[in-house]
Amino acid sequence: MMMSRADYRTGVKPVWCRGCGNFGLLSTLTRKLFPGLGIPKHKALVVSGIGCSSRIPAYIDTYGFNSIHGRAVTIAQGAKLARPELTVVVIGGDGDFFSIGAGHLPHAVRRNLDITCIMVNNFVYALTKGQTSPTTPHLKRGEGAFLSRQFYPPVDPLLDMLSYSVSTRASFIAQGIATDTAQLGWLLEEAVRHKGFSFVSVLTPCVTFDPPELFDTIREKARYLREGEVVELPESSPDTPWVHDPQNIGLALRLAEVSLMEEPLLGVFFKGGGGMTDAGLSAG
Amino acid sequence: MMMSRADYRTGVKPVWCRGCGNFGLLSTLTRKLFPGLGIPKHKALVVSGIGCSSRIPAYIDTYGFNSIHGRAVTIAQGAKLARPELTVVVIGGDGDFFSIGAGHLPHAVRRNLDITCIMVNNFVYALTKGQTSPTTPHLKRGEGAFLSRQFYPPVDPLLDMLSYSVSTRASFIAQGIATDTAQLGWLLEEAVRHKGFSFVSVLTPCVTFDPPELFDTIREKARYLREGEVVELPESSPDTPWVHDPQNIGLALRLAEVSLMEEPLLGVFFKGGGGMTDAGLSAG
Amino acid sequence: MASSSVTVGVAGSGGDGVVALGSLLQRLAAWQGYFSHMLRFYGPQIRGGATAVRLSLDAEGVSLPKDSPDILVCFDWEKYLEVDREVPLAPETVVLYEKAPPSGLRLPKKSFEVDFSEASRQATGSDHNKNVVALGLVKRLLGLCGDRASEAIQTDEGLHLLKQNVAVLEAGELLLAGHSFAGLELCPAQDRSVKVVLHGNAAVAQGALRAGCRAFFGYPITPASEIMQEMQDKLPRLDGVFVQAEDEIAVMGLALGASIAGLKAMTATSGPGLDLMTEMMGLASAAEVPMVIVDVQRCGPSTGIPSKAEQSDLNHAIYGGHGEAPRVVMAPYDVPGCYRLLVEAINIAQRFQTLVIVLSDQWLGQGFVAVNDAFLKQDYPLEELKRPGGEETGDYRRYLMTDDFISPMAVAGEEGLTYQMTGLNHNEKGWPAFDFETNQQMHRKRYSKLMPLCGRDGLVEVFGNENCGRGILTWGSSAQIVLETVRWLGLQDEVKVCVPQLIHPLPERVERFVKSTDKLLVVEMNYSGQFYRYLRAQMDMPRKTELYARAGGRLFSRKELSGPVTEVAR
Amino acid sequence: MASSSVTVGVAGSGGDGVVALGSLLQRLAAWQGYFSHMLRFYGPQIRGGATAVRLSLDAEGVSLPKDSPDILVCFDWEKYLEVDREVPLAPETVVLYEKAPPSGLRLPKKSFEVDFSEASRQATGSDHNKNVVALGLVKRLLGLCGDRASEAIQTDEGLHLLKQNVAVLEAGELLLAGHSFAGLELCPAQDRSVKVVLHGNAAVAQGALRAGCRAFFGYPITPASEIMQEMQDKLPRLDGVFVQAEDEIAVMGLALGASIAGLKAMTATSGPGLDLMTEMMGLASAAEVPMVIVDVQRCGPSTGIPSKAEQSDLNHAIYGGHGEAPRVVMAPYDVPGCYRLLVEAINIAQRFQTLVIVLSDQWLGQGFVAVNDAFLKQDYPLEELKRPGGEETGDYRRYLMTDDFISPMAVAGEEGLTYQMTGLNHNEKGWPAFDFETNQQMHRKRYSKLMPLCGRDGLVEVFGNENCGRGILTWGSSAQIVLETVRWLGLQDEVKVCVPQLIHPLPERVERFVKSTDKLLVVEMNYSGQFYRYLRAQMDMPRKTELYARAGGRLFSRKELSGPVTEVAR
Ligand SMILES: Cc1ncc(C[n+]2csc(CCOP(=O)(O)OP(=O)(O)O)c2C)c(N)n1
Ligand SMILES: Cc1ncc(C[n+]2csc(CCOP(=O)(O)OP(=O)(O)O)c2C)c(N)n1
Ligand code: SF4
Ligand code: SF4
Ligand SMILES: [Mg+2]
Ligand SMILES: [Mg+2]
Repeated sequence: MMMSRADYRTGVKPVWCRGCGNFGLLSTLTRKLFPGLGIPKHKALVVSGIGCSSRIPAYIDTYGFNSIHGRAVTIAQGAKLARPELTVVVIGGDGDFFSIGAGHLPHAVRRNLDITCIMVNNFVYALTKGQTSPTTPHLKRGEGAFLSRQFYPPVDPLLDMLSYSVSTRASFIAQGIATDTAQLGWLLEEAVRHKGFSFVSVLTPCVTFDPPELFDTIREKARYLREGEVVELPESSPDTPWVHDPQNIGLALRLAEVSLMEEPLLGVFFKGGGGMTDAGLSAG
Repeated sequence: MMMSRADYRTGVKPVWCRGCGNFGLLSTLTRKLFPGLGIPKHKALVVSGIGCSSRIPAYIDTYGFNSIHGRAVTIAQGAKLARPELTVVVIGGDGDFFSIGAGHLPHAVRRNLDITCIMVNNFVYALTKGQTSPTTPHLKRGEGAFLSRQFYPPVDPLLDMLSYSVSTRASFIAQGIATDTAQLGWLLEEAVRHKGFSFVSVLTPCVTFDPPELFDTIREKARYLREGEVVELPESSPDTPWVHDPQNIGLALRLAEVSLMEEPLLGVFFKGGGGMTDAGLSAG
Repeated sequence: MASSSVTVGVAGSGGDGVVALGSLLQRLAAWQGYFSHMLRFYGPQIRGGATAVRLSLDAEGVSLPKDSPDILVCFDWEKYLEVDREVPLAPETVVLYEKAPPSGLRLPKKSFEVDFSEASRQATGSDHNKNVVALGLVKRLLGLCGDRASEAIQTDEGLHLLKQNVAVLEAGELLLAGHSFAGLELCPAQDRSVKVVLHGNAAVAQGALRAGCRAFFGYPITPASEIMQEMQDKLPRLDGVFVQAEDEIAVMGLALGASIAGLKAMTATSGPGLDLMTEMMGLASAAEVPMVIVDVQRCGPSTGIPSKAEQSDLNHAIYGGHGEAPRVVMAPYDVPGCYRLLVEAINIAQRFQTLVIVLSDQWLGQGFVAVNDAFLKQDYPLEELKRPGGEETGDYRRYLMTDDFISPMAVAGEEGLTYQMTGLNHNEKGWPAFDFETNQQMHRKRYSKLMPLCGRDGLVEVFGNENCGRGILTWGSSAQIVLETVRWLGLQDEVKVCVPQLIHPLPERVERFVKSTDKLLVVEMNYSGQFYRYLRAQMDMPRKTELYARAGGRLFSRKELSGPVTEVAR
Repeated sequence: MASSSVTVGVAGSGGDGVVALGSLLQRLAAWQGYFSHMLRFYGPQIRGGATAVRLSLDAEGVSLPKDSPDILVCFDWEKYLEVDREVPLAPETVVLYEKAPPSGLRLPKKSFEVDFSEASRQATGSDHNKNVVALGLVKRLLGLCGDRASEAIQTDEGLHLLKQNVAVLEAGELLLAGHSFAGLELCPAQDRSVKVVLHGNAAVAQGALRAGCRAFFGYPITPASEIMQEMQDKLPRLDGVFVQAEDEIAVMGLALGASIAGLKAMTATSGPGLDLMTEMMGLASAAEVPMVIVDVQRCGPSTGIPSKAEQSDLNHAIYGGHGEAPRVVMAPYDVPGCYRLLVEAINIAQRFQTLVIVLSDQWLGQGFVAVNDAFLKQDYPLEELKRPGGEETGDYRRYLMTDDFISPMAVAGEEGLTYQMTGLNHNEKGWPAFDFETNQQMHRKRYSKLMPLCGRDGLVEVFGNENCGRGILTWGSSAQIVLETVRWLGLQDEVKVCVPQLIHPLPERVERFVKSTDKLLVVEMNYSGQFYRYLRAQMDMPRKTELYARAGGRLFSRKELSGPVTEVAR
């Protein structure tokens, strides 16, 4: 059965602000990812948490569950175990994944089920009107123009996901940007194709609560990672550049140490070997 | 006021099994750490979660709180913020810290308050009678002699703590063993002295639920890390040995990648620079 | 003939400055001594969608906005239709609208198309200030031209937008000059003192600070975040502790930690966050750690409707959590009450070493009122922990059985008084105990210590004719509408109304009230009648007891309640 | 004269093989057709501390161990004194002890010092098997020499320890040969079929599997872990899904995920874990996802006494969680009931697309009984989801309002029926809706769909003379002791006993029972009388209603209950 792009949208009108980066993700999913991989809509399940980004399931005509804050990845795993033939996609915000939901991630990584997590990183708690999130860039009070309420350093989602993956060597970790839907579409396809747990961080502007400088900076400093090509490091880096090899977790750890605010890297950070079979879990 | 060692014990008899590694930790605290640093007992607060190890506050005559499973580190931070002059020590099991409590750790690291966490890693849920914990070594069913119910790879506490610390560069991370109370005492003193968040993993035998081979292996393969000396890597390692420098987080990340079951490293993995002032938090 | 109370509605999209218009009007009027109450409504859009306010201005006291506004300013009919249930038109409503209404919509007689944008453009070159134009017009219609307006505009931070736009305001005042708007003019305010403008969430935060709260931990959640915001702004200057934590479990852990180390600690959240606090609530109760949680209720279950009020967390507040973990449950019913009750809550938490849950709700929390500032200036006695006397040294028993079941409490850091707490069943020393006798004894201690609260008559208010046998029992913000409805129907002598602000443990005064009635009505905004069932579980109710309860999502109106209220008074 | 029921106690330290002795005796007797019930007690030590069992063997049916044992085997008096309240001595108790008692302790007349260790050494060279020696002696005293003993020892996995130790057993049988122990001998079992030995936790797991549960997610917690253990052992062979998760929040998330994808899913926990599940419980209720939670209750609040029973989680089961999230609450009262009720629970969860909470407790869950295996062999009709009919394609409405308020449910993966769930208030399509009308309608749907359960008379048992006006209402495992006490006092004709296994929503049969009494006693093991208050909240109770309630930590005894039971029957 062929699916047209329109097939993947419900009749529900998004509640997002005009210009919100979430529109980019929505169209990447409904126009690229699902039709591109030819996934029939009943074979996909989109699970989200709570946040602006997490409103997305109502707009996608696959099975969907806009669940509760921080727990989407647990629900997704349960569904995948029960029906391995489903393509399971988890969508949530930076708060969802790395604040209230942070405790579920190391365990999801080691279970290594074949699900794909998409973290909509807009560096802010948007739905609740602009509080700092765990990824809000760290600036001392008054030091910078924006987000000055953040007093402790941000968590580093990519580094954390990589460190969780050291034992399994089996995850897929990537970063895209909502404003480049072409690359994002490709990254998401790779992530879904990867047999095992995948995590994609999507840098996403929140036009209402992010200071515009934040995303301007990100877009300006962003560099693409390409397999087999030399990694462009920021000038401040003391490291000697190396050839990007997403199979090498040691190099991936070094990549993840590059500060996002100095140089946001877009591409596949790490792609491990195949995971355990899903059956492993129930054979317990 | 001088404190004798006996001053730090309450009249409560430990409920632990004869031979349990927790006795080693208890005596390290009451005979070495507190008297060694000359901390008056009313100036110390020991907060624990739930588990065999977490029973410890009732045995130590400082302020103590045997709280609930996985949350001790949150209570400890609240108390430290309220009374910065307290020496605050958190004690919990591997389940406490890295299963149910895992979500609190990245945030404790970035807040970087001056508290000391002691994870009693006995590789098992002991109090609940022997279930696998997140640190239980990974063996496929039937592959090894012990703990064969563990189907997914263990989390790696030291690597995780280090990766959380990359942004702050300010934590103290070490590993000791309950059977060497001399080194353990020194490590804990260093940890408490460190101005900022400290995490000490203590390899601890559970004589009731661990297969004896597990701890025999650990003791046999353990190697001490000493600043300025060359790190002894396991034979399987492709790395060229380097001189141990706990100030270097890149080296610390490499150290943490050495598999615990191949070569448990004992010593200070990382010791970052001073943290933010505690005041930073309330200045928010 | 001037009115003592006028209700103004405004509708449009977020970008039209709807809420700003309401706020400015409220503040301007407050400077003239008017009381007011503003309700805000939003459509589903996250930002910039349909928005409305309904605002009462009153010369005599705070009153609720009428069900339909006397004046409606409408910037955008399409958006209006998304929120029309919240600002419905009555035949008498004076409508001031910018663009022609859709064909299907029949407007009241006194409807006027006014080009606010054009007036703004004429005054400033941009239509950004069309809301200020409308404000000018409404101001004139209401006769709000008191001598303090220019002083207000010069000095009030909240009015600084007007400072640069006096010309725009004046342009607005000149519109529709040829028409007469009899009956919209407000009587002079009875008491000309400047009113303070704030919402329940701000009052909660300020009350807590007044009571000496110096540690706040929070996690963002609608509709409670403003409390966290206020604390984040104010605590640092008071040398207090503030952390936005990683989740609500951590929030409670941090707060318990601060409390055992001697700070008066609290948090605020809404339903989903309260759920996550459940296990910690039990720990606070078991270990007898003072703690205050404010729950700003929204529609449940689960995520429900985050931006709308409901009174459906009462069950969880009273009964939530495994085992038996006694706690105190309180509920303010108006904005000054939010302030006063937080002082009470912090006091009670300290005095009784207990968990106190304060139930507010979205409309109480987020609705701005202009009120007399007497409650801010009042003297409030503060309570502190019952302290060890000094003779304990060496054998300090943290959970000593005393006559009033409250044990002297030392806080971490005090010399000579070290002790160990635990959520395990424990003896007087705080050491684990696994026998039935200790378990029963400690349950008795934790329950009995709270019993004196039942005698706190001051925490229960009774309105109306105490001698009549017809009664209404209600709680929280619903009380405001019940009281207004009784007044509106002129039934003050026919029916009395009891509003407990202490709900659990149940005050004796509530029991006496119930016993003194032969016909009773219970009103609350939840589906299952939680308060009603809670009362039934505690005492016998008159045979003729009726319950009026329904889910949230829309405020009660006078019209809605007049049926049941008339019935009980009959 | 042989007895139809004998109670045996054993005490010592963990290393003495106390529990093993009890288990072996229970199994041996089960092969002879005897019913039995074993209670286990531990001191505070994590392992190897004081341990005791009290075990009834009965020729006619399962009965509770008597308050004091008829025979006590004591390996260690010091340890005995840590648990003496659980195995108290009566003047008639026959005591078989190894070492001389401490000077203060006065032993009953028929006390015998027996050197079990020596006998073990003589038979095997080591004193490791002293418990088997004691077993031999007890076996003789009870006259347990049926023809099936050797078959049992050869074939029963649970008796393999005896296989290598037949000589030791026989050595024990020869001890104290010169003494007569009249009255200890058991009558022949009435029904000689071999009894099945299991505890409530095993019965729960097996019942769930029988009902088609194929997904279990758990997190270790005392006293529920055995359910997880059993599921971990059995599910893989049934192609089911099992995960030990990182915490109880994840447990519920995993289970909801499996449920929406079409598996019958469940979990089991105890108080602290149930607290953590609160938010997810609300989600299950709001999104109408079938789910079963078994809560094996222990003493609360907080960590409380993890190893001892209490019935104090009822409030949370019924009322826990913000907003209004209807669910079903059930409680078995005996081990076969655990099995049957899990079949019911899984059925109800599927049929009504609801959350079901099953309340067991520590002694029901961990106490081994030997019972007839009829409940295992019975036929149980299984229920499945109400399915979409096929005509919906294109406009499938997941939350369609139907006559019975239950909407046909598709599961993720089915073609043509995609839909979107949410914990937000939602319309029939499952799409977010923020208006009052939908909120009220969906509350009505979720509450009303469960109402037919109130008519399920089969889920309420009434014992005794239905026509008398004196009644006792009790629930859960307390029912066993209430029933035994009534029998013991010979009051079966004076008082009737009602035991609802469905507790919420409240069955009509309970209401009828209450209405048919003029004097009522409610018995439950918690401090505040949760069930009693729940009943009061729902209906009028007789003026003469008494509550007997206290905290847990010790089982009710016949003696303890005989006062209130006699009083209500009078
Ligand atoms: C338990 C709980 N706590 C708090 C909230 C309130 N809340 C809703 S969304 C959100 C965070 C939103 O931030 P993020 O996850 O980054 O998503 P975004 O809106 O930025 O896409 C919070 C705290 C909630 N719904 N549930
Ligand atoms: C919320 C909650 N879930 C489960 C438990 C049961 N429980 C008690 S201790 C424990 C884990 C013990 O393992 P660990 O933390 O490694 O400590 P150890 O006993 O090994 O020292 C668990 C799951 C609990 N007390 N609370
Ligand atoms: S607030 Fe930000 S994230 Fe939310 S919809 Fe608007 S732009 Fe998007
Ligand atoms: S079970 Fe293990 S960890 Fe617990 S007290 Fe015994 S030896 Fe120690
Ligand atoms: Mg965000
Ligand atoms: Mg452990």
